[in-house]
Order: sequence, then C-alpha cells, then structure tokens
Amino acid sequence: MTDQFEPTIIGFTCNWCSYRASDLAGTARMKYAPNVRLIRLMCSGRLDPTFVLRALSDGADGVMITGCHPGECHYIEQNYKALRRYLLLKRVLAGMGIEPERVKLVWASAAEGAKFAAETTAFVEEVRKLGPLSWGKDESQDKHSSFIIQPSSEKEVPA
Amino acid sequence: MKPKFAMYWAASCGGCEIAVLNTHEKILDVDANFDVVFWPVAMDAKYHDVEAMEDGSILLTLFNGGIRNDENEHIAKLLRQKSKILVAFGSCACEGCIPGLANLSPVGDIVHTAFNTLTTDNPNEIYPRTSYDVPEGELHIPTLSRMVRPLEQVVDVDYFMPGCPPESHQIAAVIDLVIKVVKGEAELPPKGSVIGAGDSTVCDECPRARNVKFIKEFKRIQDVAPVDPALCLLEQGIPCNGPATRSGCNARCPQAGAQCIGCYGPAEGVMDYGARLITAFSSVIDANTPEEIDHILDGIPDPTGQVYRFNLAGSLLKANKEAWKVER
Amino acid sequence: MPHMTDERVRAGMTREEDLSLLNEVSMKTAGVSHLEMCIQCGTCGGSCPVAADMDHTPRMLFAMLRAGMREEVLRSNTPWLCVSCYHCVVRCPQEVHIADVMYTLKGMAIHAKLYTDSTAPHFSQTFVGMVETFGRGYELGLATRHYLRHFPLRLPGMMPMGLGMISKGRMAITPKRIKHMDQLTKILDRAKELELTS
Amino acid sequence: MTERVGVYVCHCGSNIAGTVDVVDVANWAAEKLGRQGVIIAREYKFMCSSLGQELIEKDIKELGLTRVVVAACSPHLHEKTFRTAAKNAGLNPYLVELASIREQVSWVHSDKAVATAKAKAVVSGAVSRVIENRPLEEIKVPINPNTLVVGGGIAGIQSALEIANAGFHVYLVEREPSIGGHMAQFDKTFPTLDCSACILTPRMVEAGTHPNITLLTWSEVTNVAGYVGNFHVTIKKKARFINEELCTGCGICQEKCPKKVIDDVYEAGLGYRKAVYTPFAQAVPNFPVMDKENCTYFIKGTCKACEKFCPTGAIDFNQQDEMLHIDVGNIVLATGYDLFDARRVSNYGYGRLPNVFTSLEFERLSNAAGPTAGNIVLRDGKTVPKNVGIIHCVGSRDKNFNNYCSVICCMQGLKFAHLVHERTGATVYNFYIDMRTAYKAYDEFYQRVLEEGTLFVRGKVAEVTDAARNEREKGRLIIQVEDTLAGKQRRIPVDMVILSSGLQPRADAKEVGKLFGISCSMDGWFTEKHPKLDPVATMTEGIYIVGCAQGPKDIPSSVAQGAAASARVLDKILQKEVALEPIKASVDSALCSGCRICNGLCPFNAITFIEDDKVTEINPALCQGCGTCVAACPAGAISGTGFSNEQIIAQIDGLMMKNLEPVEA
Amino acid sequence: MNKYLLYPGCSMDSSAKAYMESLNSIVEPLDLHLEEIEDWNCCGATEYLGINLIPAYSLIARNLALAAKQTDSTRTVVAPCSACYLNLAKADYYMQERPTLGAKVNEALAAGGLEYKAGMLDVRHLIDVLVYDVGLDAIRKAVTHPLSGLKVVPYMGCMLPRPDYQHRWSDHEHPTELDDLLRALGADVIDYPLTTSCCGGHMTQIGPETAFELIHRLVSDADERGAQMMVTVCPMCQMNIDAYQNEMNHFFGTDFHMPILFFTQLMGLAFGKEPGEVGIGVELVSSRNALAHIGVEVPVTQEPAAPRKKDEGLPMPRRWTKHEGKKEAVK
Repeated sequence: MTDQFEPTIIGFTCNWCSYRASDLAGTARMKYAPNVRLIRLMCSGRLDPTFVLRALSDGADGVMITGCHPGECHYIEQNYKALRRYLLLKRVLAGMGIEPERVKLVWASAAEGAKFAAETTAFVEEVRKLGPLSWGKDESQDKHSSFIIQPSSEKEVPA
Repeated sequence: MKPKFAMYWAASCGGCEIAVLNTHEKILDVDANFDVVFWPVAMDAKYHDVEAMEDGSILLTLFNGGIRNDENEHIAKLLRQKSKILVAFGSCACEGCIPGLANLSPVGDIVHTAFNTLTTDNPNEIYPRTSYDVPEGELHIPTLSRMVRPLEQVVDVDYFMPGCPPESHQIAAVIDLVIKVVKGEAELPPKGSVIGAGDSTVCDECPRARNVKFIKEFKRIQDVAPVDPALCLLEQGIPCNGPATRSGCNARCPQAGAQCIGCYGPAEGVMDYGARLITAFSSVIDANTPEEIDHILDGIPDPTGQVYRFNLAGSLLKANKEAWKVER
Repeated sequence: MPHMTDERVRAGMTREEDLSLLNEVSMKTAGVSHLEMCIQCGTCGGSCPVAADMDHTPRMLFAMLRAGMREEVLRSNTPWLCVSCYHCVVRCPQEVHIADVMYTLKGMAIHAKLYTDSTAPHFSQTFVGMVETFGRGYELGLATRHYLRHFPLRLPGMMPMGLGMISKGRMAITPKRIKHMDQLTKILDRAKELELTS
Repeated sequence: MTERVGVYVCHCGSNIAGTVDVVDVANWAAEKLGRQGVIIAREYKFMCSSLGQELIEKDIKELGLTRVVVAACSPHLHEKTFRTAAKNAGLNPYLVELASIREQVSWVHSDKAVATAKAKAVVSGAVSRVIENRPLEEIKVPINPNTLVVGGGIAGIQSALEIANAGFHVYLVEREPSIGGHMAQFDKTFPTLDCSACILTPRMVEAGTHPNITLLTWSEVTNVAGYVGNFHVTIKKKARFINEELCTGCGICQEKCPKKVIDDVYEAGLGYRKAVYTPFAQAVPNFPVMDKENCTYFIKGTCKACEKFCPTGAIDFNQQDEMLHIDVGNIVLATGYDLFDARRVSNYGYGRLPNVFTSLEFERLSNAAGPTAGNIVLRDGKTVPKNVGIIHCVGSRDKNFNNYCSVICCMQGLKFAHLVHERTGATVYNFYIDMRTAYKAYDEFYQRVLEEGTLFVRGKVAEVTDAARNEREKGRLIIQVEDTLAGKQRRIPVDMVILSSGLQPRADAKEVGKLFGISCSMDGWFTEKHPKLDPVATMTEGIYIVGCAQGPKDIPSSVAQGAAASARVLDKILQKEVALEPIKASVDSALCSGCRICNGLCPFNAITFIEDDKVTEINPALCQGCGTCVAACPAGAISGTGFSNEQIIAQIDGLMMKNLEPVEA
Repeated sequence: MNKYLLYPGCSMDSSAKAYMESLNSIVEPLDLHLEEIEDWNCCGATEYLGINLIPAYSLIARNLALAAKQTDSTRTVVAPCSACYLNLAKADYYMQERPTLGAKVNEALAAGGLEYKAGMLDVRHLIDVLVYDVGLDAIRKAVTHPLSGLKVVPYMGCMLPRPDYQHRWSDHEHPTELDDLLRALGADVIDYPLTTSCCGGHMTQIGPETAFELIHRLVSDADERGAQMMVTVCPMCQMNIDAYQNEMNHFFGTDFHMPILFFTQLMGLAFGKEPGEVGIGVELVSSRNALAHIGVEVPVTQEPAAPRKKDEGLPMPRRWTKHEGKKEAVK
C-alpha cells in the first residue's frame, strides 16, 4: 500500500439500472476502485439532497449518484427529476466551497457493468486529485479553542 | 416567591427584544408573574450576579442570538447552568440566522473586510486586539470564534422558538403557556420541541391559490410585473421559500406581496432546511436537458444564499469549506 | 523472381499486426473519429465521386487500418484524391469522420515520406508555405510554382486561362500580406511544437 | 427499545472468503457494533444453504433476534430467501437486510485488507439501517377478470382470442375503422409465401364475432387510472356517422359517395377511397366510417348522397364522439409500428424520383386487391420494370436515423425479389450490408431467391440518382454503391427502386407509454420488464406489451408474443388476487401544507390534491414506490416505507462508521 | 438592421472578386452591415489540414479569436466562401467536441496573445444569412428587375451543406436554400440533382484528369437539363467550372459553353444594378448570351490576349524562399 490519499465516497444507485450494473460488474469480476460504498435506492428520484449533505458532513470526500439513462427510467421519468435536483444541489454546494467535481451523476443501464466500473474508478481518481474534504474535522477543537485575532500592527488602537 | 425570568442578547440584531416588547400589555403579565433577574437590554445586571445565582434557579431564560465569540459562549453556558428552561429564542439562536451567513467566509476575511476595505478609512491597518493593558489591569475584548453557532451547538437547549423575530402573538402565547404551567394549569411540551410555531409550512397559512407548478423561468420578484396578487408566488417563477419554511407567522410576507425568505426555519422533523428548498425548486422545473435546466437555474442568482439565508449555521454543512480552516 | 516471392512470404509470415495503427490515426484526427465503429458497409466508397481513381476505397482503407497495414495505407493514393466533399461523412451510418481521417492520413504519409505520387503533397506544402509567409493565399504564385514543378508541359496549355484570369483582374500579380505576420508566425511555431509533443 | 441484531457473514465458498477475511468481519461486527445492538455475529460457508438458513431461524427463536443482517450476495439474488427464513422463524421478513459483500466487494476488489475493510463498512451500514427498518405487510388486491387489448393487428388479435377462448371477457380497441393492422396490407408473407389475407381474415372474423370480445374500432384510449387488477379505462369511440344497429355493410354508400380521397393509410398513398369507406373488402367490422374532413356534406353543407341511397337509413350526420368507461384487471398493448419515412434519406430520392417506392407501397402494388390489381408497374401505372433494385436497411442500422436493425427487412427484401421475379421476370438486385435470415426456414428462402437468379451486392447504397453519366444510364435510376466484395464502386441503372424501409415506434408511443404508465427505450420502443426472461411484461404490473410495440419483429414472433401475454394475463386472472411490494409513499396530512410541489411529480397518477382539505394524498395502490415525492416534499411531510429517510441516513452514518463513535453528551 | 462580422477569405479579392463586388452591391438594398474581421488570415483551405493538425486549427482559430474581439454588436461571423465557412465552423465545433484539441489550439493562440472560447461565435455562410435572417420576403421586395426567363441550375457545392455539424441547412443532399432564393429573384430554376456534387476542389491542381471528369459531370448534366447558366455560392466551384471549362472541353473533345455566376451577381442584377457593378464580364465563360435572355446587355469586354508563343512563359513572381517571411520581420 502506498500512502496516497484514499478518498471515501458514498454512492447512490437505483434499484433497477445502476445497482444491477454494479451487480453485473461483480458477476463479470471487473475490478474497480474500492473507495465507493453503495446505498441502494429504488430510483435516483428518491435521492434527497439531504443524503448528499449528510454524507459530506459525515466526512465523505465525494458522492456518486447513479441512475437509469434519461428516457429509460424504470419509473418512466423520475431520473430527470434527479437530474434537476442534482444540478441545483451542485450550485448550492459550490457556494459552500465544495468543488463541483466531488458530486457526480452517472447514468448506467443494467447492462453497463463495465461502464459502472470504469466510471467508479474514474471518479475515485478525480476525487483523489482534489484531496480530502474531511468536512468539519476541526469542529471539536472549535468548541474549546476560539479563533484568536492577532494584531497585525504594533500600533495601538486610539483610545 | 415569583419564578425567575432571564433574557439574553447574543449575536443578533436585537429585533427579538423588540418583538418581546411588541407583545404590548402582555409584557405586564411577565412582570406580574415573574421576577426578572437578568435582562441586560431592559435592566441593569452584572454577569457576576448571575454567576452567583444557584444552579437551576432561573425558571425561564429566553436566549436570543447565535454564538459568535467567547463572551456569547460563556454566557450561554452560564445561563444553561442557572436555568431550568432554556429557550433558543429567535432564528439566530435556533439556526444562526443572518449573522450565520458570515460562515460563508473565513473569520479572518470578515475582520479584514470590516477593518480594512475601501469603505473603512484605516490607513495604519489597525486591528482590534483581544487584550489591552489599561491602568485598571488587563482588559479583555471578546474573541471571535471561527464560525457562528446556533445555541444548540454549544449547550443543551430545551425549546426552540423560531422566527426573525418570533411573531409577537406567538410570544404572547408562549408566555401564557409558561404562566399556566407555573400555575399548574398546563403541561410543558416534550423537551426539544419547537414552540410558538406550527408543524407544517408557510403554504398552510398562505391564502394564495396554488396549482400544479411547471416553471420555465425563475425570476426575482422585482423582475415580475405585475405580480398576480392571488396566485402562488412560486408558480409565478419567484423563488419563494414558503413551501419549506415552518408555519406560524400567518404567511406574513406572501400576504404582503413578498416572497417568504424562510425565517421560521425548517418544518417539523426536517434535517436540513436547504435540502428541502433545493428539492422544492428543482421539482417545479419543467425541463429535461441539462442545458435547459441550467438555464432555468440561472434565474436563481445566489442559490446558496437563497436556500440557507437563515439556516446556514444550523445546516448539515454549517459553513463554507474555507471557513472551517483555522489558519488564515 | 523467386527471391521476391521469398521476401514477400517471409514478410507476410513474420509481420506483427500493427494493432496500434487504428488508435493512432483516431487520436491524431480532429474531433472524435469513430473509426473503430466502421461496419464496412461501403457507404463511403459508394458515395465517393473520385472512387474510380482510388487504389483503395475508403472502406478498404479502414479495413487495412484495422489490420495494421501501416505502410500500405500510408502509400495509398486514396487520401490524396479525397476532395473533401463530405458526402461519405453525412451518409456514414456510423458517423465516422471520414474526411478528417483522410487529412490525418495525409499528414502521416508526409511525415513518414510514404506517399507514392508527390504532386498532391507538394501542392499542399507549397500552399502552406505561402500561407506561412504571407498569411494569405497567393493563387498566381501557387499555380505557377506548382505547375512548373509537376506539369511543366501543361503550363503552356494553361496559359490562356492564366492570362485570362490576370487580364480580368482575377489573379493578383503580387501577394497580399497580413499586418501581424509576426503574431501568426508565433502562433504557428507554438502549434508545431505542440503537434510534436502530442 | 434496543433492537437485538444478528449478523451473518457468508463465505460463499471461496467467492467471498477468498478476498474478504470473513472471520475478521464477523468478530469485528460483534465487538464494534455491540452498541448498535449486535448481540451475535456468525460466519458460515453458505448462508443460503438450508443449514445456513436454519442457523438464522434458530437464533431468531432462541436469542430473540429482532433484526437480521446477512452479509452475502446481492439482494437481487437472495433477499427473498432470507426474508422467507425470517418469516418461518416468526420475524417480519422486512426486518432482514442484505449487505452485498460479494458483487460489491469480493468480486470487484483484489486486495484482501482493502476488501475486508470495505466489507466491514458495508456491514456497518446494513446494521445501522436495519435498526430503522419497520415491519411491513404485503398488499393484496383483487383482480378484475376483464382484459383490455389495445391494437387490433395480428398480435392484438391473437392475444384477444387466447383470453376470450379461455372464457374471459376482452375489450379489443383499434384506432382504425377495421382490425387487421399492417398484415392486412400485405400480399404474401415470408418465408412460406402464404397469402396474407387468407391466413389473417379468419382470425379477424373470429375476433369480430367472438361472444367474449367487445370490438371497439375507430376508438382510442384516452385515460387510464387504477393499477393492476383494477384499471379504470376511458375510451373515446369516435363518431362513425353510421348507425351500427341499422348498417348491414352493403356498401351502397361507398359506391354512391362522389368524393374520392387518396388513401394514405391502407393503400399507403398509392390508391383511393371514398369519403365514406371501409378500408378494405374484408374489413371487420364491416361498417363504414365517414371521413369528416373530406365529406362534401361536412365541408359544404350539401350532398348527403349516401343518406339518400342507404337502404336502411343508417347514415347519421348528427352522431357524436362517445366516451366509454370500462374496468379491467389487465391491459395488453399491441400498438404496432410506423414505417420509417424514407423521404428522410434524401440520397435515395424517395418523394423526388417517381420510381422509388417504399416497401409498403410495393406491398400494395403486388397485392391482387391493391390499386394495380397486383401488377408490378412503374408510377406511370403501366410500364413493367425490367430491372429492379431493392435496398436494405433504409433508415435502420444508421446513426443518422435509427440505430437498430429492423429485423424484417432482409426477409422482406427477399420476398420482394421473389415476387418481382415471378410476376415480371425482371432482373433483381438486392443491396445489403449483412444478410440476416435467422429463424426457421428463412435461410432456405434466401437460397431459393439466389437460385431464382436475384443478384446480390454487398454494400450500403450511397445514392439513387437520375443524373446520367452516359447513354446507358439516361432516363433511368442509377444506383451508386460500393460493391464491397469486389472493392469497386458500381453504378447500376434500374427502372424501379424499392426501399426496404425500417420499422420505427409509433409517432405517439411516448404519449401512449405515459398514458399507460410504462417507459420507452432510447429508441422509443416500449420497455419490457426483462429483455430475456420477461419480454412481454412491463415494469408496471398488469400492463403487457406484444408485437412491434415492444420492438421490430415479424409475424410469427408477434403471434407468439400475443399468446405469451395472454398466458400471463390468464395467470393473473386465475390467481384472483395479487400481492404488491409494500414499498409505498404516504403523506402525513398534519404536516402537509398543500404547497402542491409534489403534484406534478408522479407519472403513475398516485398523487392527488384534496381541494377541500388543501392537502395532498397518495393512493397506495397506484404508488410504485420510487420515492421521488418523498425526496421532493419541502415540508418533509411525505415518508416512504422500505426506504425511509431514517433508514438511509442511518445507512450513510453506518457506512461512514459514524455508529462506532461514542454518543456525544 | 442585420449586422455581421465578415470573413472574406483570400479569393474574394482575386479570383472571386466578382463575388465581392456583387456582395457590395446588395448590402445597401438589403440593409446588411458587414464589418470585416481585422487582419484576418487564410483559413488554410483544404491543404493545411492534411499536413499538421494543430497548426492548421490554430491558423483557423486565429481568425475566430480576432473576430471574438469584435463582438460588440454581433457574434455572427459570415463567410461567403464555402471552404472558409466550413473551416471556421468545423474548427469551432471540433474545439468543443475534442476539448484536448481546443486546449492545444488555445495554447498556440496564447503565443500570439490571443484566445478563443469555442462556441462563442456563430459561424454562418452568406446565403444562410440572406435566406434565414434577411428573409426571402425582403429579397423579393428588393427585386426590381425579375429574372423571368433565365433558366438556371442552382449549384450549392459540397462544403456548404456538409458535414453541417450545426444543422443549419434544409438537407445534406438536396438543400433548397439556393433554389428558393433564385426563385425569389424570378429566375426559372431547374431541378439539379448534382447540386451538391463535387466540382473537383483542389484536384484541378493535383490531378487535373480527375477534376475534368467531375466538372464534365456537372456541366453536361446542367446542359442536358437545358440550363443557360449555373449559379454558385462558392469561389472554388466558380473557379473550377469557369476557368477550367475550356481545358475540360479539350480533354473530352466536347463543346460546352456553360457560364457560372455567383448568386450575388444575379441578386445585384435583379435589384437593378448594372452588369459592371456586379462583376459580370470577368468570367472566362461569358454569360453574355445567357443574360441576353433577360434583356441584360453585357458590354463586350476585351477578349483575353491571344496565346503567346510557346517559348514565352508567364511572368514569374519574385523568387520565394522559405525564410522570406522571417527576414522581413527582422527588417
């Protein structure tokens, strides 16, 4: 093991396409980066932005959201709703200083095990490049030690 | 002997204090039923007087304002220790409110902006210091903390009373309730409850007509002319925070023709207020291609500010990534 | 000649298939070539207005690319005959960027000096030389130099046409030059460096 | 109350144990997840074996487990197995959670340490989640024994007949005036060359007269509500302007009608019909319809020739569209295909060069009942072609048009070659990319056409042009193509070109899909539940797809699918009730503010707004459990069983190992 | 007001000067405002792409980068030459489709202090702008001398409607924009199946026999269909069919006389301009007889001088050396 940074990533999959794609990648013994831990939802439309925020605030370095291809949703069109949410969520995250590349939406059909594996590895590499996010790691310290403002000049504040 | 009452003003604008006074004659009930022992804005009292009190001797403390510096933190802990019932009073204490937006920047930047920008004439770059030697000894100026924290992140809180400020009729109702409890006529709600507000959202109290919404364009309210006075504002493309904001204000802003900006915070059981607004706005977008969706989203110029105006410090992420860093 | 046969047989038996060729051409092509998607349907060869003069139809060339026949491909006259009419491009059911692949093959052939007829490569190089000097095309200089080099015997036959063009003011006697030639030169020099490193 | 959780780690032989240290995972879970309620963690060679299941059952009974986590393979494989085991031991099956450490860990990673660490995280996530699981019950609903079949082509007819013959009622709805579909337009059918009408007409008549079939032609489904077993369907029966009670189908009205109209549908634009018409002689039902757009009376207000001559007084100019409401338990969609519009391939000149024909035009041309009485002639109506070129893959296998292979065109091209050869003796060329003649007796037909002397050129035709380059080409159509086997470009002059146009989804397939709550593939065909193992069912229970609506196919396959869907429908009907997964969304009306943001989100119409109470409700029977509304509700008023916020948040925390840290004071 | 940035291309002031003159004659009646891109350079035609990829696209992109600096009132670049149009449009498209190409080209541009963000300009051909922006109605209104009785074949050439990554044209094979425009001028438009077939392009230079074959196909089919003239939108097509027609006739032993004019020349005539104002008379295959059908009298121009004696060559330009450009820069 090298001591390169190993990101921790939470992945969301839909039950019908992308989870099956990950199953297929498994059945085909395709090797991919082990950094993503998956959560199965029924549909990418189930993805509540809270889940992404929770994963990040829990310390995840990235979040991967996967679903059926547009137009192929098991629930007809709910992946479009996931897309809309995702695009707004990314904007909000950008305002929080989080690189947009840390949250990625990937379409993968049940047949695309290879794509799932490749996208996962690519995403891990991308997040690795960005470095750790480690949200709020210093929070506990904050509770005890307050930020001290150092005087930047020797001059006294006029009384 | 009358039960003791305290109220404190931490990092906030003071509007909450005014709101209490706005209860008009109800304020007399406070005086009639409580012994006010500590209320810096209304009466003179010293911290050491409070420090000298017995633990748990104050029945009710309304704490407004977030925790921005070590003084805020000290008093929060002190009042927690001395109070039976500690209420996070108002949006700042509940979720950070407008002062919480400071968490979008590192605190060093904020100090720099305040003391050394174009609008501040500070040629010698003089910054405040945390301690001074004066003839009487060493003087301490409160130290800013890295970020603004709602009261709950510092001490255990019994009840939350949202609003910027809380509506006076709600304050009056809460005062009535506590008096009844004192008299043994009523029970306190379970600890951790939100009081002085509804469980649902602003739409519940909003008289505007609502239909299924399909939005092709978001606009700021000043860019919509004319605004339909009877129709849901979101339906007119105006990002109104009402659908995700706790009820209790009688939909004041939408009734007055302005969009809800979210001061009552999230509805009951919601973990992250911003997430609810993200999902609310994105759910009404009527487009399927990333390009078109992005185009529509361009109509919300500051999405982070839009969904976290009052709630940033109380949200899951609490602050901008930069603000977490200790060093400047 | 038995000697020749031997050599050919040996070459055929020992030659390693150059499987990287397809990828190389693909990577050197502007846009996304889709070359690997070719299904050998022949739409390109059928559409080509000059297919009759080509030694291989574009389709065959793509099959040869796949087979790694580097030298044969780069010696082929096919890319040089391509008139960039884009008929094959819009008709190709697999969206192969055929015309651009032809440009790539020309460049590779020039680089490897494998073209068999120098007319076309020289024309291109002459043209490019003019552009790199003046920043603009210069028809008279180009035509004259080119015909002198490759069709000296045809030059007199072309004279009425050339004279007609000149007399009608349709061919400038002197070249035009852009103002900021130095800027263009810098850009092209940098581009050439980048070309080498990619 | 604290839950009592059991964790079971499967070796799956060496499938998991080869890469994951399963003993370590089990020990770790027992030690580190104790605070979460894990009271026992075991590993076992094959958890799915009967011994493995017994292990779980025994622990549930003896240790009083209230939650079970099995770390093994994908839930799609063995979730049911372990749920059943729990049920047998008296534990609600939905309190079992599977942690996939095979498909997602051991099979896709190689480093044992890394894989073991990930397996622990996955187990940790599952433990946190399972604590938030709630007992659920399957939902049972009764099945209405009536069935709706939409589309009266051969697939729909077959499906309707199978169900009707089993003794159940069928509503067969057809948009056109007659059932029969595309097959009624054909002359011969490959590879046996049966006369299409001869084999189809008896089926049409049977469907038209079957006591268990209500035939609704000239009708369209306009609304579908409900769910499997209990669909409520609205059908618009368009006005025919003919009183069906009185009409005898004598045909006098058609004879007398003075208005001739080009027949774009049945005759593919090659022939004419009247303004009042039955599309063809054997139409079922035999009542004509009046084409309001073209009828002189409707346009000018006078004429009524048909009314004057009708012997039974069946003409009724005042007839109105009628809305029918029916209840059915299952729906079969057999809505068929549209022919690819060959004008889009402008290099083939269809629409510009008169003697370029589409396949459907040629079907009518070669049909004895068609506009030329079966004479194969050029568009001038008299000249018999001496050379005919048949172009395959028109609009198919082409990224500029449709990506897919249309399946039938190769055989269709061969059939045309045979017919041209037989009727005219002309020289026939077939231009193809690949000959695809799979299935019984198909390649034999190819052999037969080869024997007949048809010429085959392997190459996708580049263009059909009338720009001649020499005398031989003058006045003819020149097919320019690379003969890829010869490696040369060829220009072949012919008199007639037939484009073997591909099939494509109906223009309104997307809307129809939406109406019935099923999805379309990227190409636009209806999506089946499983492409191999469940080809006629859809993701929406109780809705089946057959024939070309599901994808391009020939007549034998369409018929087979029609029958297959019927078997599935009969299976459902005979079960009398159906169990639905209890993954559903519901609204807490106390929290719902009636903002109506969720109202536009449900493609299954499960969400309704109660105007009086100003709250939204979700019909659990219609809800498919996707959870989109749960995620969307800005008030947090909608919750979903099986995948609740609490479950997922807990799983996130578990995966991030947050459940290991001590609780903060 | 229709405002555009103009990329004229090298041929517009030499071989296709008739195109430029006639374009200048119609801007005023159609209220077109064309602002020339400052210091534009050659687009490399079809030649540079065949030598070096990145230099070729950098050469093209310099023009885009220059144009991008002039986008105060419009972001549409108009190119009257089909080859220029194709190169500019294609560079813009490929820089987006292959971001690595875009990045490299920009790196090269940076050496000259320029940059171009692909997709920020609309590159369009002159006829596209005339048909779809100005509109056929406005053109019809400007017609004072309809071309009734003039039998023309519209010749679009190949580089205009193809590959058409921006989907601007009605069809790849038989686009109707030129037909519609000529009809709007009142001309008798003949359906011409070869309207987008190739004129031979640079083959006149490198494989004349091949080019003659292609020219022959076009001219003979136009002739067969009774055309009095061909009308084109492309300097290269005009040049090949006009200047090489005589050669082609020699080669095949034929005797075609098929004039070819730019569509803007016919527009000018229809708008009432004099032949001289729209560059008529500089074509080598005279349009005199054809235009007589619509009553336009083309003044007799001086016939080209008789062929010189065989031993006399054409005047030579100054000898060109590879480093000539650099030397000048040093000076």
